[in-house]
Amino acid sequence: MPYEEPDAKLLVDLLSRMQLIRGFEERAGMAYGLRKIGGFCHLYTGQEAVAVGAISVLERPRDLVFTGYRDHGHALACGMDPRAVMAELYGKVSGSSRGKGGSMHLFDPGRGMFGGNGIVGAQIPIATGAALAQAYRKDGGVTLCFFGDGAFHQGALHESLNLAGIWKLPIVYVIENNQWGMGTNWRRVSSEEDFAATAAAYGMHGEACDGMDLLEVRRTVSLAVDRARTQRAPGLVEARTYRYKGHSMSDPQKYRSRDEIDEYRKRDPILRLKDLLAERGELSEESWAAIVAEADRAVAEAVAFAEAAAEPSGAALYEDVLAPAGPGAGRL
Amino acid sequence: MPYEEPDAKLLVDLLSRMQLIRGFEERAGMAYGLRKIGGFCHLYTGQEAVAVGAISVLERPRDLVFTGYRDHGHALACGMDPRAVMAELYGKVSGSSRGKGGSMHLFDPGRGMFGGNGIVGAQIPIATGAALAQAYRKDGGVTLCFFGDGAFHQGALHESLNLAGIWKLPIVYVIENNQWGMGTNWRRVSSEEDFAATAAAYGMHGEACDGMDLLEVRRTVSLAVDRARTQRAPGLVEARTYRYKGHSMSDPQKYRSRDEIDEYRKRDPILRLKDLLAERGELSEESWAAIVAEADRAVAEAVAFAEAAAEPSGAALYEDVLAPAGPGAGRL
Amino acid sequence: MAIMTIREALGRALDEEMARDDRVFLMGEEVGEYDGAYKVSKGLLAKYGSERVRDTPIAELGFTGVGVGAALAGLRPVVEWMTHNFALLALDQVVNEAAKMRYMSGGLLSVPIVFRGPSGPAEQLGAQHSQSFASYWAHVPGLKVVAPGTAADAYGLLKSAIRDADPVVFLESELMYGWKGEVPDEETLVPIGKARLARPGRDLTIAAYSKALKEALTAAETLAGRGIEAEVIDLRTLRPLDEEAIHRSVRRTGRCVVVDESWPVASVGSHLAYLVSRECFDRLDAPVELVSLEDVPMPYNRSLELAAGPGADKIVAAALRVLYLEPSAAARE
Amino acid sequence: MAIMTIREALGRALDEEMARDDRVFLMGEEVGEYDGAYKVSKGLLAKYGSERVRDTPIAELGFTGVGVGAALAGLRPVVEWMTHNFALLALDQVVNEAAKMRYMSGGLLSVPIVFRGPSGPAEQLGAQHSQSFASYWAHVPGLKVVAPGTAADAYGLLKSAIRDADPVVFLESELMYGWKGEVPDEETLVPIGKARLARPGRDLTIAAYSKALKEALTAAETLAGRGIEAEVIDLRTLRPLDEEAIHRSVRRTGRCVVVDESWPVASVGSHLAYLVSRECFDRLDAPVELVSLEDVPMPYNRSLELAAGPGADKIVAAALRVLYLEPSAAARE
Ligand SMILES: Cc1ncc(C[n+]2csc(CCOP(=O)(O)OP(=O)(O)O)c2C)c(N)n1
Ligand SMILES: Cc1ncc(C[n+]2csc(CCOP(=O)(O)OP(=O)(O)O)c2C)c(N)n1
Ligand SMILES: [Mg+2]
Ligand SMILES: [Mg+2]
Repeated sequence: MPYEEPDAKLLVDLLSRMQLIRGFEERAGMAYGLRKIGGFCHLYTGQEAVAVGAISVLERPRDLVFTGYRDHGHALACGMDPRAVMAELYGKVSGSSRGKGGSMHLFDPGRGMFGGNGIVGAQIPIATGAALAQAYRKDGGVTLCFFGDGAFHQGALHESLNLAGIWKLPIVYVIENNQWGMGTNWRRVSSEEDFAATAAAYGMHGEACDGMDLLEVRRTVSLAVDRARTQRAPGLVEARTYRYKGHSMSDPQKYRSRDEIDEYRKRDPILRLKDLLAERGELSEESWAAIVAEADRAVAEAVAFAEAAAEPSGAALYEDVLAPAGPGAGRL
Repeated sequence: MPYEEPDAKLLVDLLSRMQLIRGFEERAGMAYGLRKIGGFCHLYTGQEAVAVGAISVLERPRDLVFTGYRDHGHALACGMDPRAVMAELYGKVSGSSRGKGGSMHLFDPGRGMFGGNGIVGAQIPIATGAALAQAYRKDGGVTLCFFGDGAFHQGALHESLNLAGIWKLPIVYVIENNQWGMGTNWRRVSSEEDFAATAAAYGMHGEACDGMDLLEVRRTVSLAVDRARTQRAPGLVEARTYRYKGHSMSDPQKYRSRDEIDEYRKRDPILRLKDLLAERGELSEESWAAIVAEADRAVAEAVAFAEAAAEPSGAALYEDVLAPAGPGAGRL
Repeated sequence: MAIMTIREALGRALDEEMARDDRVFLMGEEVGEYDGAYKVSKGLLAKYGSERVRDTPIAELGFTGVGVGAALAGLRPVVEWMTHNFALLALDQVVNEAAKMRYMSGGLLSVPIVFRGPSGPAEQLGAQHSQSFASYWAHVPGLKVVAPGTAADAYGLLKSAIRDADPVVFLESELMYGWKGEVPDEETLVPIGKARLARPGRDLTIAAYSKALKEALTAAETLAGRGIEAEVIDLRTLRPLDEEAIHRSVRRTGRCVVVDESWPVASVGSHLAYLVSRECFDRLDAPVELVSLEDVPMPYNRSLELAAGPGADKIVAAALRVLYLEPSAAARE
Repeated sequence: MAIMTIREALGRALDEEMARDDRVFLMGEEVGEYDGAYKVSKGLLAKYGSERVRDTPIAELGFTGVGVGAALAGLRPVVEWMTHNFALLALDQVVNEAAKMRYMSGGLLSVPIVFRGPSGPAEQLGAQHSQSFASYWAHVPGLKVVAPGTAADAYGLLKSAIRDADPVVFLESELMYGWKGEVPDEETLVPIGKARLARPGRDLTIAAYSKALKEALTAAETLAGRGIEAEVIDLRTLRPLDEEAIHRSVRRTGRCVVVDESWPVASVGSHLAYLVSRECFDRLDAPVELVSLEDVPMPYNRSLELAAGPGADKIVAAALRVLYLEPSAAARE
């Protein structure tokens, strides 16, 4: 199928979704500062175009999404309820994982969102397995597997890409190259900067795109998903992007300069799409203000919901270790 | 340094060494049949040109050798005493590992031979670490790391090649592609058949050579070792070879045909070098007969030695777990 | 009742479950064209094809993770590790992924998968190929751990494991594959989590599992020759442990020997020995004895290897100690 | 005596050892330019340069194996795991390689290496980042396993570990890095394998290690308020365990509580509880109690997380049980 550029309505939708993520992360950061959220909290700010652009080409829930611990963006891009996500960050019982998973473990299988993983790179073989299930069932589904430039060097990548190659699995690996793995610049730990050369080592199609440009992400991922779906040809996409915030909330970011961050902020994916739509006359100032207001409202509602939600009961500690016992118990 | 082809004397030496390995493996196989040797026993027959050719370019013990469980050939190519090796296979106290390691765990650090490893691919990061030590000490040493076509798909490879690349380690990875990993043909599990494409994914020089041709192995590895030594540029060499015997002594080899084996036997690395030397007038029939006789004698001596050697004492069970206790104890 | 080897019993279980449920598939090194490194999957490729009997490259972390993902996405994978020794490379996918998914998702996700293969010391395979990680698996909440000691249990427990909604680690043994036993002709499920009385007795309790069960039974036979009636309990499941079955027996006999092919420290064996020490505190006439693998890497040499294992002779000696017919551990002080 | 944090004590040990022996180098994720994920290596890159303070990619199996190889080839690597949770990916290199090389080579090879990093539950990091694998390490012959509970021990034990001829796994804790304690001004080595009397007492013995030591001491304080004098023993080394030190204490007190931040099954804690049960059989007035992490993956929610841990309140309750001031485990039957 030749790729069709999205129409204005869809683009406005995607813009709204990016703005929702932006607003969500801002409030999550604030709540973290107030110690309402604990543990690790990895914000997605700056990378919105990657999750939103890529996930927008999927047909969920038959298509599936896997990612790492920086997963709020993917969760919201999959349409997870911001209230359930925020409540999860708060550790409340109304959270998407009943408060037991936290920020790094967001799931919504009904929406094709399979997490959320705290072990760098662990989602790569798992996503490959989901693609195996799709191929096994011949259900026409495709899996998107997101991971970072840091995760790229895990052995799991090599093993998985080879498996996807020999078994012709319907999967697209999306490297979110935000150029830093914690305090490590990607070039410093990459013996070869062209990630497409890696794809070639598995006889796989590999392509880079500008991760700050939703349209380009969408186009590149769409073509790769299409190849995966129709030809069962796995693919690799590198989305060159940037995270505006520290690695997690506790990172003082001494390893990079204000200037570097500002440079990327000039190419902000939200402003870029907004300006494009405005230029094309497809977005008025009022519509943009309404998008911002709606995102603010949804996020405020999520926070209010999370604040008001109950703590899990003490008994929850021992639940969900195994499927409930008894005849016919469990989900399967 | 431009590569210098070896002189006749050296070639005769290397031919003798290949023949020693051939003879050794034959007797090891027999002893296994007689239950003198237990456990796994992976014969190197057919691949002699790889270990002998590659190791012949090293300057040991400053250069180091690591390999997997199919390690008799490398041990003998490093000049390990066939008696100590055979005694190890017999599990005797005079074995190179005092009978506690067995066939898969042959070591002789004084000769630069660091084993010998039963976990497929585990030697790849370890050898990379030895190369790190060489670079750290700036001792001019180079490490050769041998592994199979099956080991190639382990994640350890990806992690190690990248580390060698970013740290510019003096190491040459030698894939002994004998085309089978147990009963699995390498093509069936390789998404890309050109292993040099993998080298490219790490910005590394990669080259294939005919593993049945000692001269070609030697030339290719020598150039790679030279690059590693003088430019600290890690390299990858694929030696296309063949194992004549089953994966281990218990393998009925239903997965391949007699014809396939015979095809490769026609290209036998020992006969090939012998014929070349004979053609050049550098090896008489008598000299060849003497080489064969000497190999037979050395192997017979090794077997006699192993037969006569003592069992380890019961106390040995608890020795070598940790360095001996006491002040100043241990080797360091 | 048919007499069959444990290898055949496992193969039959796989075959029946694959026939019953087309979500069940087998994956691992050499499971297909080679018919299994130890021939457990013999004939299955021919019967079910290469999608359902899937050969993998040597990439334990990768294909184990693929199994986890396939289970998450609705299939019922059986992952074969050529041996459990190599599963160390895949441990993260079992311990951090399979075992925790249900919990971390607050119950949204399930990982119905079986990880199986030979475990424990074999014969002269050396330190890297001859060890038991039963204790590693048993340590982890979110897993079930099964270790049959007979053909009937190998059959019935593997079937239960495949049908279980949670990840099950299944321990077999190279040396046991050829052992024979009776297996019911009709389809039978053996429940996970229930120990089995392998031999009744009143003088002491011996708890064992997997390959060591045979040593325990041999020891009981020897003891019987001396007029001592040992009760032998086959644990069958290591997680959840059927604690009550063992305590019940020890409360009756007042003496206990635990046998484990693992290293002693932080092992299934020492754990059970502690549970018995605690729960039967007032009934124990002697300290619980643990007969484990010696606390050393496995040597290659055959006589050293035999000396390292928890052989019947050591079990007999431990039994005599708990009966105060030889100096006991406490008396050794 | 200077007062310093455990973080500083570890940094000082690294600094001194690197200054003393130029074969010693540090390697791991973020150890250099970032000054360590938890700042243990702060300032070392500036002082020793990037060859000796080496940042790695995220490739735990790879760089752990590189450490093993460098040690084999004569260096003295200190490998930092950002946390022990990620070491599961590298387990094969520790268990099958580092721990066995000396044995498999009949004593020809040595692997003098330290693997270190934070281990055990931290704060709200969720199931994959909050767990203790102390029992995994303790299980394996060929390793030494060290787990300091104070700044002085962090300093003195890390120095001993770096000088050891064998592979040492060194357990720290995110939450302990900021804890302060006295550390001798002069260079001091604390020997591996010796427990420490952390608080003398005569009524019962509490054995603990690492972060849980603090809970044990808090519990002892509470008990003292009720007139109960608990003796607290800091294990310091998990392999080899200083069994005699604990048995000696229990033979005096007749009662014992073991505290462990690991899951209970097949753990260091249950192992020690077994050893005490066996070796002090005739002296025990009550069954040994184990206070461990609850047998569940760690939940993210803070109150559930606190409920999961072996807190001082649970230790007090266990102490009262072994004193029969509350129903004991045996009486619960
Ligand atoms: C196996 C493992 N190693 C290390 C870590 C600690 N860690 C968490 S995130 C991270 C950096 C990952 O960088 P990258 O893959 O680029 O993703 P990004 O954070 O940029 O999204 C590290 C080292 C971990 N969680 N898991
Ligand atoms: C990690 C691991 N997985 C599996 C095995 C079992 N095994 C031993 S050798 C082998 C095949 C290896 O093939 P290759 O790397 O091509 O080496 P070759 O035997 O041909 O020399 C397998 C699967 C092992 N020893 N270690
Ligand atoms: Mg990144
Ligand atoms: Mg091969």
